[in-house]
Amino acid sequence: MHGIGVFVCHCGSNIAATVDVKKVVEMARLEPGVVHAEEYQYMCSEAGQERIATAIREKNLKGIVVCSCSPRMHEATFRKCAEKAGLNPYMVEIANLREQCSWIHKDIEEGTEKAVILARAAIAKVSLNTSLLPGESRVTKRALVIGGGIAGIQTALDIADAGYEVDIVEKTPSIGGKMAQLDKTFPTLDCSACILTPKMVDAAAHERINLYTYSEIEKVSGFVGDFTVDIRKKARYVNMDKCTGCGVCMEKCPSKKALSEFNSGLNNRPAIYTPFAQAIPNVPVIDPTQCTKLKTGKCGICERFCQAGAIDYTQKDEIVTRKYGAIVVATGFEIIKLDNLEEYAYSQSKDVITSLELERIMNAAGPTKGHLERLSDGKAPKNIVFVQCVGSRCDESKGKPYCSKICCMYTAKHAMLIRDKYPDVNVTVFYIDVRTPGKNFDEFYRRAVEEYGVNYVKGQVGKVAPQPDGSLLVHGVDLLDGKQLKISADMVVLAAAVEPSPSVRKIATMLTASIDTNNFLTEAHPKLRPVESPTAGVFLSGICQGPKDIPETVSQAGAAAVKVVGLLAKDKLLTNPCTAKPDELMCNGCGSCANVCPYGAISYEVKEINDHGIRENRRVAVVNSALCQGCGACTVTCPSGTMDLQGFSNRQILAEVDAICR
Amino acid sequence: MEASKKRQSEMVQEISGTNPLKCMKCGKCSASCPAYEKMDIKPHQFVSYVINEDVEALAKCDSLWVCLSCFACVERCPRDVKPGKIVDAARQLAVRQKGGSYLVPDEIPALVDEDLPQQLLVSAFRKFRR
Amino acid sequence: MSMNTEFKPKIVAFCCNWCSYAGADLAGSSRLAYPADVKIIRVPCSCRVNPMFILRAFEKGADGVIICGCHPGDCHYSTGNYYARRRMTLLFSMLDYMGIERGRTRVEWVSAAEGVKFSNTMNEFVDAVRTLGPNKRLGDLRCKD
Amino acid sequence: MKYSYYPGCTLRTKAKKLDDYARASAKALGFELEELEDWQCCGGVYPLSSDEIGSKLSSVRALNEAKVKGQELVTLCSACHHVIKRVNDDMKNVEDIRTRANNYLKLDEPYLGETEVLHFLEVLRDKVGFDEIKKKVVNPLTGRKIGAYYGCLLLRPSDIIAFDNPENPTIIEDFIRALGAEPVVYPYRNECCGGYISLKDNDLSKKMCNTVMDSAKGFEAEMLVTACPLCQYNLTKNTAGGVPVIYFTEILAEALGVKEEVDA
Repeated sequence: MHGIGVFVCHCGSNIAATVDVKKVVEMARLEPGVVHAEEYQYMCSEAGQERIATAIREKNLKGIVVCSCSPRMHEATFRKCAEKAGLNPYMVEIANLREQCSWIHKDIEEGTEKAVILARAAIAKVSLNTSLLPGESRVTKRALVIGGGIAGIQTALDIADAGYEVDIVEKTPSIGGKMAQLDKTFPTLDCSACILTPKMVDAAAHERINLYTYSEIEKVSGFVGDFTVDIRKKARYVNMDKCTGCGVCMEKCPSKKALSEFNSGLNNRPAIYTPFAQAIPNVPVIDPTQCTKLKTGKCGICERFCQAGAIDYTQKDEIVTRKYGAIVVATGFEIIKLDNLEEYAYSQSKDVITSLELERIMNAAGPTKGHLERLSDGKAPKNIVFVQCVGSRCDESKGKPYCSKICCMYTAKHAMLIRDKYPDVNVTVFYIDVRTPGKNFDEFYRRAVEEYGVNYVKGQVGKVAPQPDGSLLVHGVDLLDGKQLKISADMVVLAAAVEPSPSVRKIATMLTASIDTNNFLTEAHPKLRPVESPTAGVFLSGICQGPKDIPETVSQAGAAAVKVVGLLAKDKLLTNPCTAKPDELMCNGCGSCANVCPYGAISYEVKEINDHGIRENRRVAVVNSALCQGCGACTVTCPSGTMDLQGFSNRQILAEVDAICR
Repeated sequence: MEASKKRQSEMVQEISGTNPLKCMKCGKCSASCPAYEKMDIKPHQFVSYVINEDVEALAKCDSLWVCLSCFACVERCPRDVKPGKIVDAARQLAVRQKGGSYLVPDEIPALVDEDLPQQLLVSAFRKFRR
Repeated sequence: MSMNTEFKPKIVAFCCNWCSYAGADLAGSSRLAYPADVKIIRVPCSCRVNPMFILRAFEKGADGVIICGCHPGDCHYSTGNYYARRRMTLLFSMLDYMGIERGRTRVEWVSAAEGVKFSNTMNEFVDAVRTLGPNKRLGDLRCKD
Repeated sequence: MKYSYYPGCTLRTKAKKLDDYARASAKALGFELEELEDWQCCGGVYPLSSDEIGSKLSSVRALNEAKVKGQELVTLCSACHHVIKRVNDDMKNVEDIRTRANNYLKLDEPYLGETEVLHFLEVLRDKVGFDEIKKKVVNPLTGRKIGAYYGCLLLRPSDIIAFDNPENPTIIEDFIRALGAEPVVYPYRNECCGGYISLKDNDLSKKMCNTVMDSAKGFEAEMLVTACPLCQYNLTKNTAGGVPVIYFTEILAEALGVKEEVDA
């Protein structure tokens, strides 16, 4: 191809400091087909783009190469710029001189040499580019939200308020999530239930929100705008239409040994249960692992007492299939297991508890009706020790490498609430650092120290030793005083690390959304696209993306909703034109390509083929470009070399290989 | 002088096989140490002494002979720094120097009784001498 | 300067757009160095890598070729990396038979979050190829364009 | 079943009973401890320094002898177990130590950490089974309240020793229960007795032993059992008015009805 333009970006000093950009321009000029080459400080700036557009127009360029940052950053920018100047946007190639050259090399000579080769490869590729036109695909105007905690509820409400249908799929019997378990919230000490329950009610009452509680995602197929999802509605053994939520069944159920999930296992619940009084929907489920009737066939008490006739022991799991244009993951978090941290005696003493358990103890609906008391003997504690960073900021052999972010603040909250309600209780907090970046956060922590007299000790706890008298001897250190401390406490509260809900791995795999080494979902760009997954049409809300508190979660939930609405508002989506394209002349209809296509985009038709003047009917592969996602599996499988991938054709890639190895 | 300080610090890191830079200064080692009271340089300080390249002070301190190698700090260190190993490496530097032994055979008879297990003497010799 | 430091191997790295290419970008933005001998070619998926590309690289004088894709189960296209793995297993054993040592070819899974792994992998791979020394050029392997 | 057996220095002399009871119990339980032919002292403490090779060689010799015989290697003393298991881990995973140790020893075939090292307690739990032991108990220790004293060496570092939770172990408690006695759980059972420090700083050891002993007594232990001769010595010598501290093999022998023949 003749008429190639090359534009080398300095990116300030990001590229220019380790790559001699003038040399790159000079060398690019020598490449076949190149008629124009220039460098500029910031190619992505308006002035930079104008230079590109002018060159395209004036020199009648047929293809351009921009040597700049990663194509994942600015490919779209330069494509748009080319299009405005009248060039097909797919006649643009990017040479990644920043992330994959200047940022990782120090030596200018070495960096420049590599940059020249990368530019050369992009020039070789662009000379074989062809103009491509994106197709269109439809958008199903319905969103799926996976997870019914505050993140999922807020996202669903915002999407529904904008006028689109939303389904929430929640694996437990009620929406509400972890926030429903909290007593008060920092830094304003609002009652958690008081601010959450209205939102739960709004979600349930919203005409465009549909709840699938006690349900899980079974299978996901399709792509942005057109996902097909199988949802498993687990058998509730209670007919949702008939149940009036009177609660008699729960009272009468004789099997009351199961640990209450809602109360963090601190007390029991019946086999037929709603997780908590304000549950939505207010329809119980029967736990098949606990129900005597389901296990042995004998009992049936709940059925006998149910005046509405809602109990149905014969219910089976049901799979419903729904179509969605967008999917939001809001799967939330769990508290880590403390088996590797037994020095804190969590499993050895009932009075060593996690902070989430303390929330339940402090809550009026909790196992102690909101009275601060020891779970071992019901006595009021006089000395409470809080331990921060339990399993956070650890080497991987001991816990999680990240900061759980919320612990400093909720510990200050707990300490303050206890000192407020029980002024004679001594509260000591062992901390490594107190991290309070957030509006009114440090002020909140300071109040705990200055107004409420919470004793903050800089240092960590090495061991908690339960004593014969039921007290707990806490072995700690005060690093500022240089003293080892032994504090006799009657309750120890551990700020255990948070981790993404274990269910997220399976869901991420189904969505082909990527996940990091800590099982947090990866965002499309850590700064600029924080609520989008790299997989188009999949969005992130809440802790599944990284530790965050309620205000942050709610903001992110709203942001994810806007992204979803922006997508659903479109009637058609432009599809990626880099799709597979068969050469009918060479195809013998063997069927190999359809076998490997993950999208069912390839079918076979009998067509009349004109093979050098001989007309005959042949069975040949046909690609549905609306379905094809452009992975290229078929191109390699094809035994006759019929199938090629537009934008990444065999000849283009071979040209790159040649240019690199030259 | 500076170079030799750096070299000593590197030697401690090599002998101990630990990376003191991983330390987040939480103090869990010092909270766990059963010999803390008797130590002039505390377990968590060993880590920063190595970072600050002051191994000379470590090689002279009393803590070397008080550390029990009970591995409480090693087991509980959340950052895999394992201060006990650093103490041991500093001790090695001390006993490998001439006259660096903390125990001489001549003092043994006065210290033993008839029940004393061989294991004690063997261990003490290994820990307190080259 | 010894022969070993003078030898600058030519390494072609095929990286899938979704995981490994992003991993390479992360290595870059985290300033995690690896040798400049590595030149990356972006492909949509590891399953786009045609054995012919690799043969061509060796024919044209590459000293090593590495294919990077998403971790098993994490492929953006669900199954592409499995195809790549199977194809490359066959191809590499054939290449070995033809005299292109195993150390010159490699498949590695690098996620978008694994900048460190990307950099480590490239450092190790280049070291391994350097130890093997320059590759003997293959003659015409009938993959002209 | 036959195991290679490494008794260690103290079990030959001051802690002969720990060894005798173990052998008699093993016989009663149907397995045999075949003592290695020429074992040497393990050194008592594991050389932590990565550049110490010589002091690891005696362990390697023992490990290799078991490998040649194709047997698992059983140890009894906590210190020996700690040292040999850690050296074995080095031979398996640390290339530098492996190469240098093999260069010294010039064995017929290099030793690469093939031998499996088992503590006698592990044999009881994982090979014989506590349920099986329960069946073979002839004198159940009913009503006796016994505390386990693990000390520091038996469980740490847990990533290498790896047979129980280092902060909340249960193996000796389960063992005590199998013999019909009641295990007493107390928090300092995994804290150090002072070890070799009692030679030069007896006060420190006294303080530590008393912490352990007071805790055990507070939880109403009538007796402590241990696997380590040094722990037994320190806890007995350095506490006043404490409960008796004996070897765990002694109560095993007693429960299995073989104690008298050993004592005789």
